[in-house]
Amino acid sequence: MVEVQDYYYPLKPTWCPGCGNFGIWNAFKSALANQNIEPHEVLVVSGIGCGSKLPDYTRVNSLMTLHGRSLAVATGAQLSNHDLKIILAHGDGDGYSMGGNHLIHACRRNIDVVDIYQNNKIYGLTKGQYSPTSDKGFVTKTTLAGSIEKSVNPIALALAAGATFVSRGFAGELEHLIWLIEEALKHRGYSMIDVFQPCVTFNKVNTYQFYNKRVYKLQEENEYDSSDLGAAFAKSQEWGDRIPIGIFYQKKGEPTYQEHLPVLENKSLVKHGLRDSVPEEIKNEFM
Amino acid sequence: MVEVQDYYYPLKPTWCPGCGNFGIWNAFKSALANQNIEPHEVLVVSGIGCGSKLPDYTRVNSLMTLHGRSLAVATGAQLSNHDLKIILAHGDGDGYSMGGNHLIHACRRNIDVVDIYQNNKIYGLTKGQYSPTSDKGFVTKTTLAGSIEKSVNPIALALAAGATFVSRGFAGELEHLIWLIEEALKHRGYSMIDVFQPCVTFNKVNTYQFYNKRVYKLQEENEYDSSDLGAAFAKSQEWGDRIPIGIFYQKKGEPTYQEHLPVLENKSLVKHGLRDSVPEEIKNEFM
Amino acid sequence: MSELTLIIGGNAGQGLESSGAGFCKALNRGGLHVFSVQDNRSRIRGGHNFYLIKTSTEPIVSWTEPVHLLIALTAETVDIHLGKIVPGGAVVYDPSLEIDEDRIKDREAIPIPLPLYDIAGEAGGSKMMANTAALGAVAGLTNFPIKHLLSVIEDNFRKKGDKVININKKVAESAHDHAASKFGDSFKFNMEQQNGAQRMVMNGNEAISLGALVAGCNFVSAYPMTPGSSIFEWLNKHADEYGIVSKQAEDEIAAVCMSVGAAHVGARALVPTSGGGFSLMVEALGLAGMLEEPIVIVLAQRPGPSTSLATRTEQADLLYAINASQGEFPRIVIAPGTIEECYECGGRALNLAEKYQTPVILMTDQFLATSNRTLDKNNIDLGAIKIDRGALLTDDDLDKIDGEYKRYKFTENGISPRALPGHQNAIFKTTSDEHNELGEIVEAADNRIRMNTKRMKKLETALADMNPPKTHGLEDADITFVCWGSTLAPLTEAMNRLNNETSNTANIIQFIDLFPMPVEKVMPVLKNRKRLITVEGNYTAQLGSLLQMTTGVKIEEHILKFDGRPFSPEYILEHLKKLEKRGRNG
Amino acid sequence: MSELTLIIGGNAGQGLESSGAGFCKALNRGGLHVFSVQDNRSRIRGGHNFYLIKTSTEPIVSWTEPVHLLIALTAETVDIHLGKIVPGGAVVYDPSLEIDEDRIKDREAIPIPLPLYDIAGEAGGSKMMANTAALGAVAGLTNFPIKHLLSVIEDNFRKKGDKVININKKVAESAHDHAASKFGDSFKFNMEQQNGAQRMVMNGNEAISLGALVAGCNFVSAYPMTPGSSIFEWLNKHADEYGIVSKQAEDEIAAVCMSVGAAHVGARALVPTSGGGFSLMVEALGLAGMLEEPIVIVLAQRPGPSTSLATRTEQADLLYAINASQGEFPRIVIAPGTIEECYECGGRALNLAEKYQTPVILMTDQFLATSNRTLDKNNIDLGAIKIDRGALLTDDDLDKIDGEYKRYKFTENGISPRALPGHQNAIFKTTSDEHNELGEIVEAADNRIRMNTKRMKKLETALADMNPPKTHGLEDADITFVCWGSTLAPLTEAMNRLNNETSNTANIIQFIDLFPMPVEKVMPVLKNRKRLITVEGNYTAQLGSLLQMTTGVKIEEHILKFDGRPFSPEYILEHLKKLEKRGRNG
Ligand SMILES: Cc1ncc(C[n+]2csc(CCOP(=O)(O)OP(=O)(O)O)c2C)c(N)n1
Ligand SMILES: Cc1ncc(C[n+]2csc(CCOP(=O)(O)OP(=O)(O)O)c2C)c(N)n1
Ligand code: SF4
Ligand code: SF4
Ligand SMILES: [Mg+2]
Ligand SMILES: [Mg+2]
Repeated sequence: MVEVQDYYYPLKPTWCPGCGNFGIWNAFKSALANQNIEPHEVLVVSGIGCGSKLPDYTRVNSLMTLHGRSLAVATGAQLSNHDLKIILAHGDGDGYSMGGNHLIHACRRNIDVVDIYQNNKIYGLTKGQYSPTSDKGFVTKTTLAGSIEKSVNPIALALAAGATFVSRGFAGELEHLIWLIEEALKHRGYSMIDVFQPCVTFNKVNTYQFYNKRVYKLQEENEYDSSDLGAAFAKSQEWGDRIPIGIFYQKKGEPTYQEHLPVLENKSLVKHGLRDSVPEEIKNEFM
Repeated sequence: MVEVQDYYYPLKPTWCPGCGNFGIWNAFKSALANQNIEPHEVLVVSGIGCGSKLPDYTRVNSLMTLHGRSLAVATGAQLSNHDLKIILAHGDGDGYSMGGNHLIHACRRNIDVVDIYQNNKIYGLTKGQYSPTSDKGFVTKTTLAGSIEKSVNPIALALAAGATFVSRGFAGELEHLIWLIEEALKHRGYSMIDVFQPCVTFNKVNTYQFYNKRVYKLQEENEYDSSDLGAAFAKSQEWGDRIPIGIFYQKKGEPTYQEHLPVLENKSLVKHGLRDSVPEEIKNEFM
Repeated sequence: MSELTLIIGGNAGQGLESSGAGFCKALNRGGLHVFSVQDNRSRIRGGHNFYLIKTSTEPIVSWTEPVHLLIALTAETVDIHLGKIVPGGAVVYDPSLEIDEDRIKDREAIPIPLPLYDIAGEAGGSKMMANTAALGAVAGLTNFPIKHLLSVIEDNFRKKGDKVININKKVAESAHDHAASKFGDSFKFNMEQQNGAQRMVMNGNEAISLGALVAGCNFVSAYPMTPGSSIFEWLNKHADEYGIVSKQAEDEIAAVCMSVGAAHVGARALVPTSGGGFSLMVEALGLAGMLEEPIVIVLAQRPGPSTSLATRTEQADLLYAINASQGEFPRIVIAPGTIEECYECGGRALNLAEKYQTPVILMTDQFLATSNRTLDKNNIDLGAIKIDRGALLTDDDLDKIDGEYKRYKFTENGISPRALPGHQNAIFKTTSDEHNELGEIVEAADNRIRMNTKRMKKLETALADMNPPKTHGLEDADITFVCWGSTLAPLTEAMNRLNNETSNTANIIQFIDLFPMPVEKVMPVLKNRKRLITVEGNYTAQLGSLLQMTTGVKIEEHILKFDGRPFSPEYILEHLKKLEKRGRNG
Repeated sequence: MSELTLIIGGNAGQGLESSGAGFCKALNRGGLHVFSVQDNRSRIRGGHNFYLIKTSTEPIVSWTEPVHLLIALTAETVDIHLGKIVPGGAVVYDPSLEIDEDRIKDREAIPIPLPLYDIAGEAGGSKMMANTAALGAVAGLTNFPIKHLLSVIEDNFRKKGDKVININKKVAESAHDHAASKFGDSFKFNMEQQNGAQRMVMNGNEAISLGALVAGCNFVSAYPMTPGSSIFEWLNKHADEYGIVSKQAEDEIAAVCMSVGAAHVGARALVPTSGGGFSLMVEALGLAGMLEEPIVIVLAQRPGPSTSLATRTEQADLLYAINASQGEFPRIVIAPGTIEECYECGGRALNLAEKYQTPVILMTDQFLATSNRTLDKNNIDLGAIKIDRGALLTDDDLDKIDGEYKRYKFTENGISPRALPGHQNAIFKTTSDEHNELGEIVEAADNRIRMNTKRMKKLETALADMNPPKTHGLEDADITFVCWGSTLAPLTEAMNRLNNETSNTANIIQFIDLFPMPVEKVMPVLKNRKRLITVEGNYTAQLGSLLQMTTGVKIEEHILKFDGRPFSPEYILEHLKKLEKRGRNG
């Protein structure tokens, strides 16, 4: 049995006290322990940002990459060693601004990773510029008169891009978030978890309180059917007094990208070892 | 009165005979003439690809940029001189693969441009690799056993990203395409026109015949309401024996990005000229 | 002359940056000179940050290492900086930190426990105001008139309302009185008010921004990246007032592409960034070169490779900037060394870009970008930057044009008269493919040769505008230091000290204009030197390599630094000694 | 020895590329040597393209300009190439082109009107098969056994089925007979079957792909870009058979990032591209440098800046490749000059990357990448490439590890034993931020100095693997040409001709290993030369600059070319004369 303690690493997070990243971090460790996944089986790929430091504080294999590029790096790692459990942790700027294109393509390829977005609707690490998920009117150091852009809707985007697991959590709803991450870990294929992550330092609007008042759980709605794409899209548009969290959409049984590749049928690429020779016949091709 | 002939330029297109780009090109010129827009008022921004050569053969101001980057370049041009009518012409590889991120962000910013995608579901200029819109199973020189990726759905993507005008045309339906481009020209804000463009050389599946058999016009359906986002999303998923073309979604009256900027209220940026002096008082800020 | 160096140290998240900058302003209002260094970690909370201010009654050349007054907001601050305290210096701290006084006394310094948190609390303020208390205490200890601090508080908190202003003022005053009455006598270093010329306090990024503003910059696009982004933020803040379109983009690729589009239609566009962002811009850098669009990229360097030390300083992107992007095309690379030069280059870059219709890269680094210095109000001459739009055709010109307009006309000097799109007489094409004079795609070999040569010709033409390196100190010296960028300040101080010991020991050659290298102007300056040493913030002595490549002069000795921290005069002198030792021993 | 140069010219879209490559193969099967040049426009239809094949009974050093047989599929072909026809040569064309025979006769060449379209039509083929007819005719005219052409047709059209094969064969045979009977006697140049050693025909990209395959490459990711992509296509085609994961990415950023991820978990990853794609990769190039991941980027150069001449050749990215990405980190840059060297370097690059745990850039250009040449079967030794995974820890090693595993252990030579993620005893961190031996983010100055130095140390260590430049020709000569990459072939032919006129006039120094430059090995080769001339496919003589920067040797003379076309021996000799004239006149 894996324990949460197995994920303990002797480096203290540098997040601000009260930062939503603590909740995500705790949920992350609990979900992995609950799923009985051992730390050495996990590779956390992250970008650059406050949230992307998560693996620095956790006993896992980590690959902290570039701002916005973690999904592309993770794709290479996943296709080369699918025995690793690959989990991404990155911010809304990282994932939806710089990394928006990789997101679309990972969705439609159904790359088998769990992709956690630490969505604080702000650029934390660079000290408070607006982010693609900042709401219209949101005032930051680069939107002094309030943002004039419609915010990115990650749920709608992932649905449109063909993702097979599209969900949203909230750092203030720990049990729910643990459950979500576990469902994502169990899902075969690309699994997005957009997590509301209050940034106590730079985002004074989308606070714990803000979300506490508004979020409700999709899976507690009797009539909600998460296999219905149209319903999911409709729910993705809901934003106001009531904001849904949970699994918006899940399509089970869709083969993952790697399952399509004959080369990876029996074992992961790196388990094959490097070929030791190429037969002389290959030369015939050139003759 | 502007005539189609005003757009004549003495360079013959190098497209393959029968290429869908001819239809788009003709529709493009007719629509501009119909709208009484003069060639010198037009700036066509394109990327790199077969289709992106359109402005080389047309009497317009042109800015042929990099593969995938035309929307970003166009954004800079549009915000600096909104008296120009800025129209984009680029391929599915250019726009949805390399350029996918710029698309998402142009949509949500509602940048006031007409964005034409010459979607041939293939990489033409580089001679026949699969593109992001290639269908699953599609065989090309880089998908010898057929593509294993779900194709990008440009309509769904633009809807999810918040575009205010989302439409689809077909190079084989000239009158309809002219109408679409005119509607896009009239629309204030970001207008996407994804155009089915048969590539007679490298795509032997998505031919004129393929589309002729399948396309039907949304605006000829009595009950279709293009102001209904949910309906548009549902229609965007339709692909098979019947494929809709026309305006999927239009939201009128949404301010464009530039309309939000006080600086551009009275005239376009370049019309202001460069400031001739900065008052000495600015130094007080540093004292 | 009286000098004093002050450090406020504490954790990230304690607001040191704005306190430090505010105090620089207060000191300036008191007529003192300042030179500051900002040392931050790349995190929002925790971990040691500090802000160093050197202040003096006389102009300051550089920051220096010895510290007179240390304000410790954490115990770690004392551990880290105590070694630099001068005898008679003092350490200010809240008693709750439980600092061992003896350690301070051992260094012949004065422990000054002050209840900063209580003072803040009593005035109705939060813990975060310990900063303000500390600054008030500094004023009290050094006889610096508190009114200047109060006036800065008023200005800085204006937006937050009177209540915040008043609490902060109360905190500052109360700490001032407390410190003055209890410790004012024992601390001997003073920062008394000076009267005289009105000066400004500015950092490199502000000076570049101001230069660009004066030069007509009206388009700025960026993706946030330390230490480049404060240029974007400054221009963004002034956008409405001065008619600037400022756009935070989805990434740096978009930011630079937007600038290309903006420049194409006639805006004066600038894109500030740092190395990682610049890396995403290199494809479009070549695009601008090929389309002959005038854009300015400000490359504020930080340590590499990759993310590295995101909030620190380095000078390791020189050869990269000069060679970035595939193929060959003209570009201009300049690197100011002082705040005044930042202002000048901010304007000059926009002019050069438009004159040569090609990208200009203005290089700085975190040290120069964020370090605050006083400068004479008159040294920033708003009239001195004259807008030069080069061969830009006006509407009048175009009205009169006859025949076909050729955007890429072959000319002797490589510069083709430039129209903006929108005029009836000049409908024209531009393309990143090789093209003819009309901008039409053409693959013919002869056209390629002519068009490529035309573009490259601009590099030769631009030599006329490239200045020789500046020299500092007397003509002839035993040692000639060679530097570029921010290194100039500490190096000048080091040179002065050497020359104070023995006259004419050292002088300096400072490169601002780096590419195209004006070899004929450089050679007279470089040649006949007794001993050349480059002083650079990188591992491989890139300026040395560039000089060897372009001028053939090989510089054998280098003083290098690549730990993310700026040069200090002391570091340079110490490493000079090491070089000499090595030299003497063979 | 009998030699013949043949050009098939026509429009883009007429299938010249595959016909040309097929005919190279046929010639090889007939025991002849070939050296081909592919000249395409960046468009799918229209505009002149051609494929040149030089063939000989003896080994061929380079293509050369004079043409013996011109197959014109368009009238334009005649206009363009007629000037290069030798006396006694011939021009084959369909009468429908209405070529003026007298123009051909004026050049003492033979007009050969052949009803290529009719022949194709009569055999039941389409217009597109005029190609096949033309090749059949070539065989007929030159006495080349048609059976080799037929066997290639069989192989190439196998997938399209027997019907297509048979029609093509019939077209070829009928054209062969027609040409042989009507014009066989008048055309005097022959390409008769040779018997002897079995040879292969291969271009640079194929050779690199094969080398990489043999060296265990099992991951390739790319975004299509001429002329790099055919490496991706070759490996992709062989993916299932040889256990390769091949991924066409959404852009080059993703392609290179995927390779970093793949390398991190233990794959041998390669990313082919060209300049524009490389520009998008530079940020991640630095990432690989910082994480110490072994990746190989193949940079197949084409003209710049920006899109330029997308299907043509140039060598203008050398200094860019060496300096790309912010900050300083080790990288290795190598550039093969021959097909054999392409094979070797394809394997070597993967070994070097893994040995030094750092990115390797393998540079070629369109000319080398696409030019087909014969080579001895034994020259490609599948056993010669030995996989070297460097300090890679096996599971066994890790089972036995005691204590904490340090991914970035400080070592003398800078190389740290490398584990792959997944083992219980080695859970480890990697980050693009500066880090300590454990991979934890650390900002301390002393750690930064040590870790940066450790990384840079690998550049010194790698010098052991960097070879001195190769020399060609005799030790001592009046002129020493200096070159890199594809230029070697035409330059060798030029050298041979010079030496045939006057013995020992010229020799060649060819650089394959370019960075880190092994100066100590280079100096003995460069020094004491009478006259050095670089021959490079760029505007600014970049190899010259690199040598001056690294070795201090300044090369004053250059033969340059930047029109997108490859060097020919004739071009080199002509420009050598120009240099001499200039030299003589002062
Ligand atoms: C190419 C590049 N551009 C810019 C940056 C600077 N940068 C670091 S983190 C960050 C944004 C942080 O926002 P987000 O991704 O939302 O993460 P958060 O800090 O809010 O968790 C930026 C712009 C970078 N590291 N690389
Ligand atoms: C950065 C970069 N990568 C790759 C290329 C090569 N390239 C040119 S066009 C093209 C794709 C063409 O496909 P698409 O955009 O669909 O246009 P089409 O030719 O089909 O109209 C590619 C990959 C490039 N020009 N730049
Ligand atoms: S700045 Fe915001 S996101 Fe970053 S650590 Fe602090 S609270 Fe968390
Ligand atoms: S390759 Fe396809 S897209 Fe390109 S010109 Fe030919 S038909 Fe049109
Ligand atoms: Mg964020
Ligand atoms: Mg396409």
